Amino acid sequence: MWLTRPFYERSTQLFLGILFAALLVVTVLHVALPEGHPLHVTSYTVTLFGKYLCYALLAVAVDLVWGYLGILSLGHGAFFALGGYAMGMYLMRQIGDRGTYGDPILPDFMVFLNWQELPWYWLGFDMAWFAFIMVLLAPGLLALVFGFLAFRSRVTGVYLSIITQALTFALMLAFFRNEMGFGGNNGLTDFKDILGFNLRTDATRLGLFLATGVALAIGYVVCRAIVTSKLGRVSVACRDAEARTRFLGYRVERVQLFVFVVSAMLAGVAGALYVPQVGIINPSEFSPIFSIEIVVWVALGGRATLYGAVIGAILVNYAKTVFTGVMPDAWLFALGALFVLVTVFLPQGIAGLLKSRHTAKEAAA
Amino acid sequence: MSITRLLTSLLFVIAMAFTPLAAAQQEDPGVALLNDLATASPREVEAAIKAIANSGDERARSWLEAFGSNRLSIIKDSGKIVVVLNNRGRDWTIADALTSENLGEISRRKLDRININNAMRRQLEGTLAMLDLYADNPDLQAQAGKDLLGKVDEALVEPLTEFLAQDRPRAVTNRVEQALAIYRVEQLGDIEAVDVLAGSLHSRARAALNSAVTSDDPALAGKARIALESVEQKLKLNRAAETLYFGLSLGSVLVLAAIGLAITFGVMGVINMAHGELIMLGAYTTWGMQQLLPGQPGLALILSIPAGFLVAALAGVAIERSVIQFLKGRPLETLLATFGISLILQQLVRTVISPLNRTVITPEWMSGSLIINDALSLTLNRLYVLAFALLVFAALMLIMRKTRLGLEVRAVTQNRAMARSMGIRATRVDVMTFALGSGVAGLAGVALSQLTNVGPNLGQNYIIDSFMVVVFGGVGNLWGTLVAGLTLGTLNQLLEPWAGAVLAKIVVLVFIILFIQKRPRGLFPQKGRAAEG
Amino acid sequence: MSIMSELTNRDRVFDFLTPSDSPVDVRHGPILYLEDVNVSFDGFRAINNLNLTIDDGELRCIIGPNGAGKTTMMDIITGKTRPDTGSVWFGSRHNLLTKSEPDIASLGIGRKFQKPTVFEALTVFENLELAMAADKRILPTLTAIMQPQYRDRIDDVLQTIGLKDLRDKLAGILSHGQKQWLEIGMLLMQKPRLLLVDEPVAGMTEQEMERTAELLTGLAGKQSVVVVEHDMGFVRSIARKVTVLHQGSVLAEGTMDEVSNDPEVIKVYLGEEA
Amino acid sequence: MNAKKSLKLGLSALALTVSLSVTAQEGPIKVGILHSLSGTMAISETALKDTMLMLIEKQNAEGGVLGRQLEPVVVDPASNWPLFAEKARELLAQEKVDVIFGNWTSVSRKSVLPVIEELNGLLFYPVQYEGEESSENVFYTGAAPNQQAIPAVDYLMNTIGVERWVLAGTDYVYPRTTNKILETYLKDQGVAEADIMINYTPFGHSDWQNIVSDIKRFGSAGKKTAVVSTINGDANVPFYRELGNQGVSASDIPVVAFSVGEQELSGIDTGPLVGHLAAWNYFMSVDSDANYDFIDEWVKFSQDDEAVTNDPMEAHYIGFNMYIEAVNKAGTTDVDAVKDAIIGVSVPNLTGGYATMMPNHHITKPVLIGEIQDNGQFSTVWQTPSTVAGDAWSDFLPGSRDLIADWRKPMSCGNFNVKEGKCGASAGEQALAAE
Repeated sequence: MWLTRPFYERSTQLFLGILFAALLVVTVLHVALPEGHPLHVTSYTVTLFGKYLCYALLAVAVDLVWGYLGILSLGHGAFFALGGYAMGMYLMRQIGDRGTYGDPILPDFMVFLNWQELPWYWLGFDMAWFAFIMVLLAPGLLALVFGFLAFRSRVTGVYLSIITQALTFALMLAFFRNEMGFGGNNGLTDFKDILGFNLRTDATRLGLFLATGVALAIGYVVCRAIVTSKLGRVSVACRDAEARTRFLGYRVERVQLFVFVVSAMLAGVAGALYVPQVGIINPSEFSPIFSIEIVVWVALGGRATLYGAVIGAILVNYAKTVFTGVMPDAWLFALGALFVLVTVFLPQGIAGLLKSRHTAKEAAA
Repeated sequence: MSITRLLTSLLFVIAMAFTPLAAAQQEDPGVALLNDLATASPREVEAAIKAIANSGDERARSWLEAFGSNRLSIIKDSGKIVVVLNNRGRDWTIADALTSENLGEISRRKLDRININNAMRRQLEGTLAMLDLYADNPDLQAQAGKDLLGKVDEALVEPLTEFLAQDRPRAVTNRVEQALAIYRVEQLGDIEAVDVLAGSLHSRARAALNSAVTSDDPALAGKARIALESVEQKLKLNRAAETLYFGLSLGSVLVLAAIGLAITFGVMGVINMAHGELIMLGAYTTWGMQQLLPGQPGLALILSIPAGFLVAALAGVAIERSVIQFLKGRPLETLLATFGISLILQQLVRTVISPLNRTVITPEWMSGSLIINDALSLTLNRLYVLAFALLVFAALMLIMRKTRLGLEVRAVTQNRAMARSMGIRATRVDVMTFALGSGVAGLAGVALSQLTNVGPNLGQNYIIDSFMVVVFGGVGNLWGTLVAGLTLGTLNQLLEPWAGAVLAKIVVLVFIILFIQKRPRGLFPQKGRAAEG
Repeated sequence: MSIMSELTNRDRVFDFLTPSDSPVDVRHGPILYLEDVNVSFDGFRAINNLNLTIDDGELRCIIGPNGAGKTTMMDIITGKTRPDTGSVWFGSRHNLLTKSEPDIASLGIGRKFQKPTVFEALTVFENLELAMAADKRILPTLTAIMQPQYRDRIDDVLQTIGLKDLRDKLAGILSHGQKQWLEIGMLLMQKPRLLLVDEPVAGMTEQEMERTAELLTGLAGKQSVVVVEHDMGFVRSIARKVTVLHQGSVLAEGTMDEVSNDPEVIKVYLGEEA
Repeated sequence: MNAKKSLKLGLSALALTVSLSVTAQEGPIKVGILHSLSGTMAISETALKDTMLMLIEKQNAEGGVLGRQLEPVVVDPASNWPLFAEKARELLAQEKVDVIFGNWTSVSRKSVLPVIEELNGLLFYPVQYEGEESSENVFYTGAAPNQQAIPAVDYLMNTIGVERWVLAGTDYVYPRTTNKILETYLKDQGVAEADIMINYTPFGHSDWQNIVSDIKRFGSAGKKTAVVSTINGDANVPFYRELGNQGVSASDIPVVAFSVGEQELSGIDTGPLVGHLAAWNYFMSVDSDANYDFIDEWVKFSQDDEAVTNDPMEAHYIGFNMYIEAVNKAGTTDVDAVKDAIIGVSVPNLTGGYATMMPNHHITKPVLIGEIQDNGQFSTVWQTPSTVAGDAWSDFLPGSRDLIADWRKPMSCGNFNVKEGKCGASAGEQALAAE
C-alpha cells in the first residue's frame, strides 16, 4: 500500500522519532514541572512552539510543489489564510451570544456595522464537521480552479510565480473590504472555545500544540508517500523536463494540478491550526511578503527534502522571535541577508550541508 | 506688485470708500487698525479687515496677507504687534508690523497669534481681490475676478458695479458680472441674473443655479433649471475627457514604474524584486537634491533627473555584480535574493534617513492645473509625469533600436549562446542592461516623488503593479509595456467610479490573471522556437 | 484522496471519443501521413506545403541542411507545434492535429530529441520505469507498484542499451552517448508503433554508432522508424529510403543513391556538405 | 536532529527569561511597552515608545513610585497583529510586567484584548479609536468618536454652515464605525440622504484623481460642502496633493481630518493645505506652559530640534500620570487594586486642563479644531467650552444605543444593557477567565 511506504524508510522514521520525542519532552516539561522551575515550559512557550509547527507544516506543503514539482508558488499564504478563515469563522460562531452585543448569531463586527442577517457563506460554520471540511475544501477548490486554468494553458516558471502573487494580493485586497463580511482589516478574533474546550486554558493550548504536531507528522508522511510513489518520480520528471514527460504520455498539467491541490489543502490545515493558537486571523496573512518568506524558510532548510522545510521554518521563526525581542531594527537586515546568502551560497540549504556531511562520513567509513 | 502700483490702485479705493481714518493722518494709524483687528471678536473681524483695506495705508496689503497666512502675532508682555517671518521650530523670527524692522528670534511662548479661520479668510480674499481688480496687470485682474466668484457680499456690490461702469478688459468684466450675478441669484433671487450665469461651466456658478432650482419661486427655479440643462451636454463631454486623462495619467505612472522592469526582466530574465526600492532610491535622490538646494525646488527636481538615474543605476550595478551574476539562469533564485536586497534597502533607508515620510516640495510651475475651461482642468504635476513617461519611453526605444548597446541587448535576448559566439561580451551587456533598467527605475522614482509619499514603503506599493504590467504586456517587449500600462491605468479609472477604488483594483488583477491563462506570454509575445519551452 | 481523484478526473473531457488504446488502422497503407502542412514563425516559413507518407514498418531517413524544417516537422507530428494549415494523420483513424502530446504519445508515437533529454535527477532504472507503457493517469500512477515482470522488461532494455551496470546511478552522470542510449531505451520501453529519432548518433563513437544502426534496423518491420540525421555515413549504413527536406518542403525522395545523384540535392545540400 | 537542537535552544533561552522574571515582586515596577518598532506601523509607534521611555526616566528621576523605580520592558510586535498577542502574552506571562502601554491600530488592540483579559493585565491604549468596546483591563486614553468626530461635525455645521457632507475614509473598522455614527448623527440633524456621500479607499491609496473630482462635483450642488476625512496614514499625502492641484481650496470645500496629526504633516508640503482642518484633543501649537515644557523635554530627549509632538503622545502622558496616581492611591501595583483606584483619578493634560478617568475606562478630553498652517502646525480655531467624557458605546449605533459601561462595584460591567437591565456577555466571560 503506497501510503504505508514511507514508514519503511529510515529518514521518515528518524523524523517522526524526533518529532514525537520533542512533543513528549515539551509536554512533560510543561505538565510535570512546577511553575517557576528553570526548565518549566510555560503555556506561552507551548503556544509559541505550536505556531512554529504550523509554519513547519506550511513549509512542507510549499516544498512539495516547489521542491518536487518545480512550481514556485508565491501565493501559498493565500491557502494558509483561507484555511485559517474557515477555522476562524467556526470559532466566531462558537462565541454565540457571549459577544459584546450578546447577539446569538451575528459576530460583533457585523452587529456594529449593522448587518441584518448572516451572509449565506457563513451558514454551516457553526458545525465543527462542516467547518473542518471547509478547511480542506476552501483552499483545495481555489487551488483546483486556479491550477486548472494555469496549468492547462501551460503558465509555468516565473509567470506562474507572479500570478500566484497576484492571486494572493487580490485576495488580500478583497478580504480587507468590510463588505466581504470577514471583518475587514480587524479580521476575526476574541475566540472563546473550540469543540467545547475553553481556548484560554493551558490544557486546550497543550492539546492544540499536540494536535499540530500530529498534523505535521501526517502531512509529512502523506507528502513522503507521494514523492516516493511513481507519481512522485513523474513530478520530478515534470520539474526537470516537462516536454519530455509529455512525450512519454503523462498529462503533466494533471500531475501538477493534483500535487498543487494536495499542497494547498495541507497549507489550509496549517492555517486552521494556526488561528486558534495565535487567536486572530486577518488579511495580512494574505500579504505577498509572507508568502515569499515561506519560500525562504524552505530554501534555507533545503528544497526537495521535506524535513529541510521543517528545519528551515522552525529555525527562521525561532530566530525571528529572538531577534525582534533583542534588536528589532537588525531583524530585517538579518532576514534580508539570509535571503541573499542562502540563495547564492547555500542553494542546497541546510539539508544539503547535512547530506554532504553524511556522504562524507560514508566515504570515510 | 510694486508699491507705486499698489498706491495708484489704492487711490480708487480711497476715492469711493469714505473713511475718516484716511483723513486724519496724525501718529501711525496702523497701531489702531491692527489693535482693532487683534482684539476683534469673530463678528467684528470683517469690519476690521475692511477698515485696513480702506485705510489707504501702503502697508495694508502686507498686513492683510500676513493676517491671511496667520503670521500676525502680539508679543504677550509688550503688546507690540509683529509679523512672524519664520515660524518653524520653537524660536520664531519676527519683524515689527509697523516699521517691518527685523526683531530677531523670540520664543513661541512669548507670542499670541492673531488667529484667522476660513470664514475670515473668505472675506479677506474678497477684499484682496477687490484691490487686485484695480491692478493694471491683466492676469492679476482676471485672477481677481475669478476669486470674487461666490465671495461677493453686499459691501462689495456697490464698488463692483462702479468697477463695471468704467470700461475694462472683457475677460475681467465677464467674471465680475458673473460674480455679481451669483450674489444676486443667491441672495436676492434675481431672475435676470440667471441669464448671466446660463452657459457658464464654473462650478460656483452652477452651484448658484442649483440652489436657485430648489428655491420656492417657481419662475426662478424653472429658469435656473433650463440654464443648467443647457450646459449638461458640455459637462458630460468634459467629464469623459477628464476620466480619459485620469486613466492615461495613472497609466503613465504604471508605465514609468514598470518599464525598467521590462528591461531587466525581459532581457535578462532577472526577476528583480528590489526594483521597487530602486524607484524609492530615485525618489529619495529628489528629496536629497532639494535639501542640497534649499529654496530652489524646481532646479533641484530637474537636476535630480540625471542624479536619480545615476544613483539607481549604480545601485543596480552593485546588485548585479554582488548577487545576480552568481544566479545566471536561475530566475526563481534571483527573485528570492533580490527580495532579500529589497528588505535590506528598505531597512537601510529607515535607519539611515528616517522611518518617517520625507517632504518633497512641488515647484511652482508643477503645482496647480492647466485650465482648459471652467469644468475641465488638467493637473499639472500629472501632466508633466505623463509627458516625462512618454519621453523616457521614446528614449529607451531609441537606445534599443539605434545604439550598439541596444543591438547587442536584443542579440542577447534572442539567443544568448549565439550572441556570445559572435563575440558579444554577454556579461558586459548584462551589467549595462541592468544598470539601464535600474536607472529608469530611478527616473520613475523622481517622477513619483511629485505624486505620492517619499518613504521607505514607496517601492512596495508599486512592485506588484509593475510586474503585472510587464507580464500583461509581454516580457521583453517595450511596446507591450507601454500599451499594457496605459490600458490597465485607463481600465482602472473607468471601473473606479462605479466599482470603487478597491474593487476596481481587484477586478483589474483578476482580469490579468485570466488574461495570462488565455495568452500565457502576454499581449505581444515573442514567437518562434527560441521562445518555446 | 478519493475526493481528489474525483476532482482531478473531472476535467478529462472527451477521452471516450478517441480511446487512446484504440488500434492504429494501417489497412490502407501508410502509418503516418502529412498533407500540405504549413507553419510559419513571425512570417518565416519553417514548413512549406510539406507532403510526407511513412509506410507501416518502414525505416525512413530524413536529411536536409539546417533550417530545412526537420525538427519543426517532428514537433508537428508530436503535437508540440500546431501547423497553420494542412492535415496530419496517424494511420487512417487518428487526426493528430486534434490531439495533445500525451495523447499522441499514448497512441504509440515515441520521440527522441535532438539533444538528449533524460531525467537527470532520477536513476537510469527510474527513467525507464517512467517510460514504460502503463496506465498513466494520476491515481494509478500514485498507487503503482513495481511488479516483477516490469522489472524484467526494464532489465532486458538495460541489457539492449548496455547500461545494466549503471542501473541505479543518476542519469545526470551519464556521458553524452550514454544519455543517447538511455533515451533510445526509453523509446523502447514505450513500445511505440512509430519512432521519431532526431540525430541519434550525435556524439557517439564508431562502434556505438554501429550498435545504434543494428538496433534501428532491427526495430524496422515491427515498428516504423523515422530517423533525422546529419551523419551521411550513418544514414548510408541504415537507409533504405531517404527524404531530403529543403526550405520546409520535400526536395527529393528515393534510395540513397538516387538522392545523392539528384542534381537539385547536390546543389542545395551535398554541395554545402562537401 | 536540528529540531531537537532548536528545541534545546528554545528551552535554555526560556529558562533564562524565567530565572530573570522570578524576582519580579518587590523589584522595580515593570512597565511593558508594546509598540511596533519595525514594519509599517513603526512610523507612528516608535515615537510613542520613546515618549514612554522619556516619561519613565523623568519619573525615576523624581524617585519613582512607592519608593520603587520603574523599569521599561520594550518588545517589538513588528506591525504583525498575531505577534501583538504573542508579545502581550510574553510581557504578562514571562516578564510579569505590572502594566502595559501600547498598541496603535484597532486590529492590534483587538488581537491583544483576549490575552490581557485572560492574564488580567493592565493596558493603556493611547490612540483615537472607533469605540464600541470597554474592557475591564483596558484604559482608553485616546478619543472615542464622541470626543472627536461629533464635535468636529458640530463645528462645521454651526460655525461654517456646512449642509453637504463627504465622508471619506480608508476601508477599515475605525472609519467604518465613525462614518456609521456620523451618518446617523447627521440624519438626526435633518441632513438628507442625498447630501451625504460616503467613500472608502484601500490602505495607502495613491490615485485620488477620480475621487477628488467626484468631491468637486458633489460640492457644486449649491450647498456649502465639507469633507470629513478618516483617511489613514500614507494615503493622505497624495490625497491633499490632488486636492491642491485640482484647486479645491479650504475656503471652498474644507477637509476636516481625524487621522492627520503633526507627525503626518511633517511628511507633507503643507503649502497647498493651509486652512484645512483637523480635530484632535491636543495640538503641538497649544499655548500652555505644560505643553511648552513637554515639547522642550521631548526635543531634549529625542535630540532633534524638529521633533514634533502629537495627540497620542499626550494620551500616553496622561495615561502614565494616571497610572502613577492610581498606584500611589492604591499603595500597590496589584492589578485589581489599581483598577479600582484609578477610576476618578484626574491629572493635568497638556492643554491647560484636567483629564479624569471615567468609570467606563475612558477619560475626559477637550476637543480642539485646528487649521493646518504652512509650518506643518495647527492653529486652534475652535474648542469645546469644557472637556467631553469619552463614550464607550455610541448613542448613534443601533447595537450599542442601550449599552453603558461602568467598572465600579457592584455593577462592574463593560456592556450593561439599560433596557434589559442586565449585563451583557462580558460578565460571564470574566467568570470563565477567572477559573
